[in-house]
Amino acid sequence: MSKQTHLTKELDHAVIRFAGDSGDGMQLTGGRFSETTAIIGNDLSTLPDYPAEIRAPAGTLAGVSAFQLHFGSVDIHTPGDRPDVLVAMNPAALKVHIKDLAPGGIIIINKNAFTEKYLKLAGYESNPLEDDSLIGNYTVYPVEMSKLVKNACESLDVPKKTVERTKNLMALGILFWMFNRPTEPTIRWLKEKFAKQPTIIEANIRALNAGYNYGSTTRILTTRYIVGKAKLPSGTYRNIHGNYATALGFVAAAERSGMSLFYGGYPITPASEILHTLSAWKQFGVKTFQAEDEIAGIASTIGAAYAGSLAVSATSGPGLALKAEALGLAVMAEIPLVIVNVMRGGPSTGLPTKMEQTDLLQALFGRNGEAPIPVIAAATPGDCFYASYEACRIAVKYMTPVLVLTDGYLANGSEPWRIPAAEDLPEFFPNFSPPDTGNGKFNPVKRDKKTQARPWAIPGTAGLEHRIGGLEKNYDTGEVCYDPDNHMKMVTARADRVKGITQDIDPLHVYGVEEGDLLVLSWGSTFGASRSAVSHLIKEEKSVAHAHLRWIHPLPKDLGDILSRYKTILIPEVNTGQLSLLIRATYPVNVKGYNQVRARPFKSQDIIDTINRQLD
Amino acid sequence: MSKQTHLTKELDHAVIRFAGDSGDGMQLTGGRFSETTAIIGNDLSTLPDYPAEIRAPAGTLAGVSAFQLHFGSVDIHTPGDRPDVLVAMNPAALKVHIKDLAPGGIIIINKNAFTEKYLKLAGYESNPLEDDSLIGNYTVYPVEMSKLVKNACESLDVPKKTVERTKNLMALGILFWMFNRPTEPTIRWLKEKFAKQPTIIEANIRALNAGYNYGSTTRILTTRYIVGKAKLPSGTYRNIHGNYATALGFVAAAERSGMSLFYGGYPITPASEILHTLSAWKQFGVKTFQAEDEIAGIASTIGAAYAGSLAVSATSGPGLALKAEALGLAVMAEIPLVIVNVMRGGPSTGLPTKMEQTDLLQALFGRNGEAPIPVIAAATPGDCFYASYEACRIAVKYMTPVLVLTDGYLANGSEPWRIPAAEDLPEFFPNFSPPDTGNGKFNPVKRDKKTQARPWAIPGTAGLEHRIGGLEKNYDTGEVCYDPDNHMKMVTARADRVKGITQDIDPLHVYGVEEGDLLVLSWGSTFGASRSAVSHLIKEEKSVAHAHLRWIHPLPKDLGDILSRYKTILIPEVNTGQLSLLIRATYPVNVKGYNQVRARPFKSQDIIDTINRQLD
Amino acid sequence: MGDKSMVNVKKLTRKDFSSDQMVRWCPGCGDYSILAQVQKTLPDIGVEKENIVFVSGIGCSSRFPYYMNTYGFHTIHGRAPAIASGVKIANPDLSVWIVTGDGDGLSIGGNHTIHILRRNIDVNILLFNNRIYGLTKGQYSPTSELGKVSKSTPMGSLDRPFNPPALALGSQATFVARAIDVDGKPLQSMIRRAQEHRGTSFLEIYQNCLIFNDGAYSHLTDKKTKEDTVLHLEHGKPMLFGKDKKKGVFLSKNTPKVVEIGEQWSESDILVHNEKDWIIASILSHFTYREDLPTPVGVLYAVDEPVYEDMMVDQISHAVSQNQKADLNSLLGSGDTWTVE
Amino acid sequence: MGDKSMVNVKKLTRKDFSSDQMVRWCPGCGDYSILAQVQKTLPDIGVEKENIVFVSGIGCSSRFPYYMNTYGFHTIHGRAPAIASGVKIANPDLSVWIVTGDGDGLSIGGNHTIHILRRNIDVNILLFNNRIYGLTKGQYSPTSELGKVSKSTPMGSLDRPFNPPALALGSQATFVARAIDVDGKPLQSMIRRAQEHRGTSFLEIYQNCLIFNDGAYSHLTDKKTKEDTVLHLEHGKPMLFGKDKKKGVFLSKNTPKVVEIGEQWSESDILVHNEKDWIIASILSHFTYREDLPTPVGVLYAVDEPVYEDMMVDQISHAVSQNQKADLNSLLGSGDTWTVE
Ligand SMILES: Cc1ncc(C[n+]2csc(CCOP(=O)(O)OP(=O)(O)O)c2C)c(N)n1
Ligand SMILES: Cc1ncc(C[n+]2csc(CCOP(=O)(O)OP(=O)(O)O)c2C)c(N)n1
Ligand code: SF4
Ligand code: SF4
Ligand SMILES: [Mg+2]
Ligand SMILES: [Mg+2]
Repeated sequence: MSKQTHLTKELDHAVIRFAGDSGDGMQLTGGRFSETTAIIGNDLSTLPDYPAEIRAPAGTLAGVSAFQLHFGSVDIHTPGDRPDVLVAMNPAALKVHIKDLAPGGIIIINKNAFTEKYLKLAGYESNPLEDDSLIGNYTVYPVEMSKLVKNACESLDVPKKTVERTKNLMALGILFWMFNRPTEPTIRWLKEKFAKQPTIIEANIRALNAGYNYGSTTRILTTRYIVGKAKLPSGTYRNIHGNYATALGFVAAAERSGMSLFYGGYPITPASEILHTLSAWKQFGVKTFQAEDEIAGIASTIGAAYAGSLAVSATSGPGLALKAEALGLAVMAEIPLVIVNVMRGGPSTGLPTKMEQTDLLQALFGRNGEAPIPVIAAATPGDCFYASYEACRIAVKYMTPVLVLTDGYLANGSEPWRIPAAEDLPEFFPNFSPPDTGNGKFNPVKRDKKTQARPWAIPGTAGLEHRIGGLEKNYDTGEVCYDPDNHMKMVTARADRVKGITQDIDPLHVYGVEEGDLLVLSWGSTFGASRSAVSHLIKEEKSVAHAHLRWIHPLPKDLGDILSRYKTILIPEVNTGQLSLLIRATYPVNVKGYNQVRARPFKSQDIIDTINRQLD
Repeated sequence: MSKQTHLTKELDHAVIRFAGDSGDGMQLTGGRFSETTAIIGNDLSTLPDYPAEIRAPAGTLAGVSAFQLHFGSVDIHTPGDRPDVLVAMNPAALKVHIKDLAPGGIIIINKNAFTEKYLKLAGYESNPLEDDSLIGNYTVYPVEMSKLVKNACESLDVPKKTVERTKNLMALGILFWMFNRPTEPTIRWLKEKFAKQPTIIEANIRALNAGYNYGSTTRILTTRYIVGKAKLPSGTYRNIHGNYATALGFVAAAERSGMSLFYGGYPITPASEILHTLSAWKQFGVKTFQAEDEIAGIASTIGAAYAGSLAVSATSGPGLALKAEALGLAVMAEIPLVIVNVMRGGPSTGLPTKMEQTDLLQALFGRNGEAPIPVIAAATPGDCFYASYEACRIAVKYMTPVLVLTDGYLANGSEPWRIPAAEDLPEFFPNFSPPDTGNGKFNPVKRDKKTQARPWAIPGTAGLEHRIGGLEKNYDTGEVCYDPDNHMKMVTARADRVKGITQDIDPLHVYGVEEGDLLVLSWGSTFGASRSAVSHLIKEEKSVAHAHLRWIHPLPKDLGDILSRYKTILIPEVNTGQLSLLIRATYPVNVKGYNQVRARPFKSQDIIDTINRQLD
Repeated sequence: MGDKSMVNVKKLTRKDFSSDQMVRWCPGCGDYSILAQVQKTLPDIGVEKENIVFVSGIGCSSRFPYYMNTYGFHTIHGRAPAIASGVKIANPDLSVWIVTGDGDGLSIGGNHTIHILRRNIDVNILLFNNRIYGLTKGQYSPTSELGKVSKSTPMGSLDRPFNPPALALGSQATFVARAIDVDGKPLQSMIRRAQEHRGTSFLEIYQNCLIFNDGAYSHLTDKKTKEDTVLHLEHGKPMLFGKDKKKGVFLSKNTPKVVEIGEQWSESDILVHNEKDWIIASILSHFTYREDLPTPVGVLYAVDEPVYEDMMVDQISHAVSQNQKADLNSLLGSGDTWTVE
Repeated sequence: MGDKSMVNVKKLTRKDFSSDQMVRWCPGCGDYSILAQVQKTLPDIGVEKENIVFVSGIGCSSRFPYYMNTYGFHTIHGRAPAIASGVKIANPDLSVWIVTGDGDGLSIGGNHTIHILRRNIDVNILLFNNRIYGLTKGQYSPTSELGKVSKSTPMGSLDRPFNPPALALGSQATFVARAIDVDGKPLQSMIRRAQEHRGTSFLEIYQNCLIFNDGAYSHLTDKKTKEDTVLHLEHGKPMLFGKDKKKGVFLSKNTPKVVEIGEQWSESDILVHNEKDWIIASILSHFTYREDLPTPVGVLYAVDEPVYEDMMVDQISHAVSQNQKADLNSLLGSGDTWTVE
């Protein structure tokens, strides 16, 4: 059979979702598809979605793990509203995900998993491959994946279990064929990953090829899709995940500032990969300290910063709550450090593997006393790099702790990322005080005129011996002081120093009409869906615009002015209205909140609908 | 000499301040004056002010401890703006406190302490009793207290040190004479307190009498003051401190609801007395558990509540920060408990023995995820009783954690308190589920229609075995559930249950004009200064009013309506504008914040001036 | 447990203790076997199931309460001992069990663990020690061996591990025992002993995490080696182990070593176990991680000491008996009062 | 301490280590005497004062850093060990000292204390044990004796106290010692030993709080009794004490008891101290709170074990040497990349 027997269709963009058991390797499959897609020049955005359990019993609804990917030749800002193609490795995966599929979408199924046992576990009364629940509504391709990989690996000396496990590569091969993607990068990757297990490599390659060939040699799949290169700005790109980008931002900040990087933290989903990533970069002198808990995590970070390191930590909601008291100490003692909070579904343990934007007010106010801390939020997986980098720069320049907000979606999601040159990253330097050989008494609070930062007098520097702590201190001398007027002065000084950071913040960029009916004001990962929605409506010539906040404390200087130019400010948030509260309290504008707390990112269609409702 | 040689002056109210070394017993002296003053029927308000150190070296500025008392025949709402009489037991005390004295005020001084050494320690270059710094500006009475008590106790077999220590009783005696107060209650108290040390009793009584006689027999003090009884509502009264009142409120709630009281907490200034007080009430079956830290404090409280106790805890700012994560669990698992936060100066360790109102936003938002918790704030020392009582009632009725905010001033301050009859306190009962002997599966989330409270199914009840936890749960079954729509439903349900408490909240009371130019909106201990200020201006026929918020979350239903009737809403807070932020974000009204963070309560004059500036 | 609950209990079976929740551990996880042993043992302890409470923190192990048809509370990371303390003090009649992991109970929850041991509150701690963080996917834990290669320590961990029995003994524990997940009978008997002990019982259970730390205890569970590596402790009995019990522990100047019973050494040279001897327990605790010594399993230490909640109940009864007429109105009106007409 | 700081130090005096801050403890507090001994000892340890950091938590004792003319950080309650860990790991050349109290270090900070001991980070912990909460005005602490009447326990406390050396040993400590506030010379020598030890040094200092717990150690400091109650430990020497050293510690079947040297017992029967023997140290730790045994003072235990930050430095050097060309641009551009023109 020749290639011509298949139809070829060109697409702007497509959304695919891989779903299967936790043990089926769906995250890996999605990851490989993403990498390949990135390399061939599509723009893309991904959304992994896995259960809180490590490996719930096979075949159960609770055990389903999924990975969604949106890619295109056009600008991609979100992982996609609904999949066009669903890969379902078992009945449970089909059951959980079918409802999200676009009408008429394609379903690729591992037919061998549709046994009576698994159907029952998934709660199917009859086999959907046999009854009429799918037919007509979707294009279904049942593939005997388990059987086909068994055939492919027949001659190989590998255990049955291993063979069975390669079926995800089979599925990947089918999709590669379907979307015209090369298999080589994956083959290369397999060879690296399993360098010491050649038979494993071989089995996986065979499964991958079996899948690809299944597409090309059978007539079952009728259509191939072409998704052209995206028109990205020129440069060298890589596909980057949010947590990796965060870690990279820290190392970059350390390298650029000539400081030594210290990470002190405690593992917590979905932030742990930041620790994992940094712990593998010892060649950059990175010191990672896995503490006994989050309190020790931030405490060690405070200690390392006090001693002159670029000190950072990462955690998620419950961990940030535990760090609250120590963050207050960092404020009081004016310790430069950066804490990343990868937000997840709450409250309490909540939905630990899902995303949410519900920690904004905690970040702003979750401490005793008046304890202002700058807060920056990353917009996309790649922006995690710049947010963590900028947080380091501000922390060191203003001698203050800084909080970076990302979330589970940004952390695990990925996008093509234009690799910056180290030289293009803004330089900065720690303001270490030089040794003092005279015998004058060192003043630990002699502040920088412009930034109001205290000098960073690190232990080991002769002549600068001094004492700091968590008690209120005299404005002029830094000594412990309980005087009421001095306290007021210090409360104001701490607030002003943080407000002063506005001098370092880029003015807000407005996308769309300069004044008009409605401005969507987003923060954090809501960026993508908001930008997609607004760009869609701009094409329809609606009077709308989009502005995105990276710094939430302090707010950019020009924000009030910009907000005043629109009749309505729409703030979409995956919380009950936390930024809305802040904006309402700060500016006399007409704020409408669009709030959905479903522990997953917005669909851009939802935002489009909401804007349209507002404009009516 | 007969009484007639002294002038007698009638006063509406007077403010006195005792100041001396930490070891001089100023808190005790002030306390005795307050109790006596209460008993004879004045209204009063007190403000103890002691250093963070236990006993800083004698004679130093850091070691000065003070106690201020405002009493009168009129309504007293604050401890007074500036003292009319200052008792200064040493130069340091004079130095620290002279600047607050009302012009022309009276200073009573222990002349014997004005030695060269102590003058130097206090930083006096010349003796203020000899130079002209005081003369003319104040009425100064230098009394040789140390010498006089030595004389008085000459024949007694007590160590010199003990005699010297009685000089506070001497000062007290002078003030008792000056303000026409009986010495008997103090004598009675001394006899009880030192029951086992008769010579100590005797020495102190002699010192007290020596002071009283000093007034009556010398001509040095020229004027006696009469402050008549206050026109308080009829009833039996006692003088009550805030922390004691809080503890009493808890026991009352336990007794009235027939529950057993559990307190789990960790000592922290200025909340520790709540633990101390409760630990002495074992006859009421009160169980107090001094935990290893604040986290274990709230954790044990959660455990006790889960097991069916009326479970409470108290802490201060840094401790509340530590409890944040566990409070989230209490929200998620719907555990009824009450946490009191006695606010102190922050951030971090801050000014641990001073007051502040800076934890409001922490109380509202200091947790991960959307974790709404009702927040009530006490207005006066006596109101701490009702606030803690009401918090218990709401916690149990709505199956929710409740936060009570008080502060260091309320905690240590006191006022006359009309003793309620137990029978008049609102009754309430825990909604314990009865045993289930049938074999139906128990549903732990079958909610009360009116309150949306889940049933309280306590361990030990047959047939109700069930599991709860910190993961998101199914709205209908209570089982662990990660479904997006269910999560949204639960987030909303948790918020609505707290909002529903408005049905249980008294409507807001407005004092002053029903609509007009300006409404002062206060919360917490700002009540007193606000009420004084507004009542003063009402007398001047200004168009002003005062409303006080006890519940801050949820806000009372009629608040928006009331606020809309005034041109300006003035919110005085000992923070940088936390309630202001909330009100601005919630109601479209013109909010002006009056914010002073001096770690001490407002003076009513400051509020008067601020109102006047607004009205201009 | 109060005596009260010991009477009038109808005989339950293992099934009565299984909840209707789907067990979500990885197939083959050691937690399954511990669950089975607990469910098998509980019918025999003479406590109605409504009087049993399982409290856990966070971790794979901490999912345990969901699978028990008793009262269960899956709380937050590390805080189970403090929450359980509140439960037990509030209602001393309950049988309170803590299920925790090496991360939950010894890392973030270390302080609560040592403090509950010191207080001797009558609860039973089951510490599932798999020497790894399971739920967060494989970081090293405070019981991972030095040099452990894990997700967070690609070049090997740098901290010396805790020795859980030694830590417990150092925290004034009154009951310290150890068992192995797959050794059903000894595990059952340790569960029973833990329940019987009045005061805090600390039972360390070696548990295999086959996903992130498979084989951590294979030398103790492998048929080929286990007789030579596991020392089953029995009170009053010499510490013999090995095939045909031909090896024994000998104390030479306070230093333990293994000897072979035969010509040079006889049974009478072998150290006799005494559960009540703190020093023997300390010595045994130091066998952990030692390759030249067997791993003790069973009760290392068990003594009677005052129990926290007993004393609290006593204080309250005493206070109540001294203040028969303690009523709310008199408390409200205590101290100096005055009346305004 | 790295070797680096051992050279080229000009001789400082006690005064060089006194800051200009007014000392604010109660007159007569045991903390004064500890401060004096530390200030007297530091000039001799061969470290420049700019390389010395005192980190403390919260409590009366934790005010200590204010009075030292070195670097000082008065942090938050209980967290000093974790903060100090960060300081030391960030800069292993510093001499890092933790000053903490029985509440700060064993109650709220207990977890950080046991974890730093396990990690063996080279810092020196001075635990001022006054068996009370001083700064918060007199609640009982985790080292207060059972039945302690205090502000929060008017009828007596219900929890059995920690035994700090036993807890430290149970936490894998590598150096455990004890001293008494008013016994200047032994205290100085323990400060020196703590500094010399590589790894975490745990020095418990009995300290009198004359306001809230006066006389807690009077039997150990009172001239009339102290010879009979204090056992000064010396490595390699028999454990003798009492007037004329006529009493000694004898181990009878692992059970320590006091015997009189004379007819029945001779010096050779007496247990010889061995700092490197964990079992002896454990036995000694159990003398605490025992009225029939003397209170050991001096070094109970001191062994060399791998030091956390040493290993970290090694790992980094190794990684650096393996990746000579590790530069930021290549890291930024690592992995699969593609170019858009
Ligand atoms: C406050 C907080 N920090 C961190 C976490 C993430 N976390 C969950 S379980 C766990 C460790 C689990 O290890 P262990 O207790 O040994 O249990 P296992 O899964 O091995 O049974 C961690 C770090 C969390 N849930 N909460
Ligand atoms: C988070 C927090 N909880 C509680 C406190 C209150 N607090 C300060 S010091 C202290 C205990 C001090 O006892 P200890 O450590 O023994 O020191 P000492 O004063 O006896 O030297 C407590 C409970 C605090 N400052 N911070
Ligand atoms: S990850 Fe390990 S401990 Fe957790 S369930 Fe799986 S096998 Fe068990
Ligand atoms: S309270 Fe006690 S420990 Fe604190 S300074 Fe005074 S005497 Fe020392
Ligand atoms: Mg584990
Ligand atoms: Mg203490």
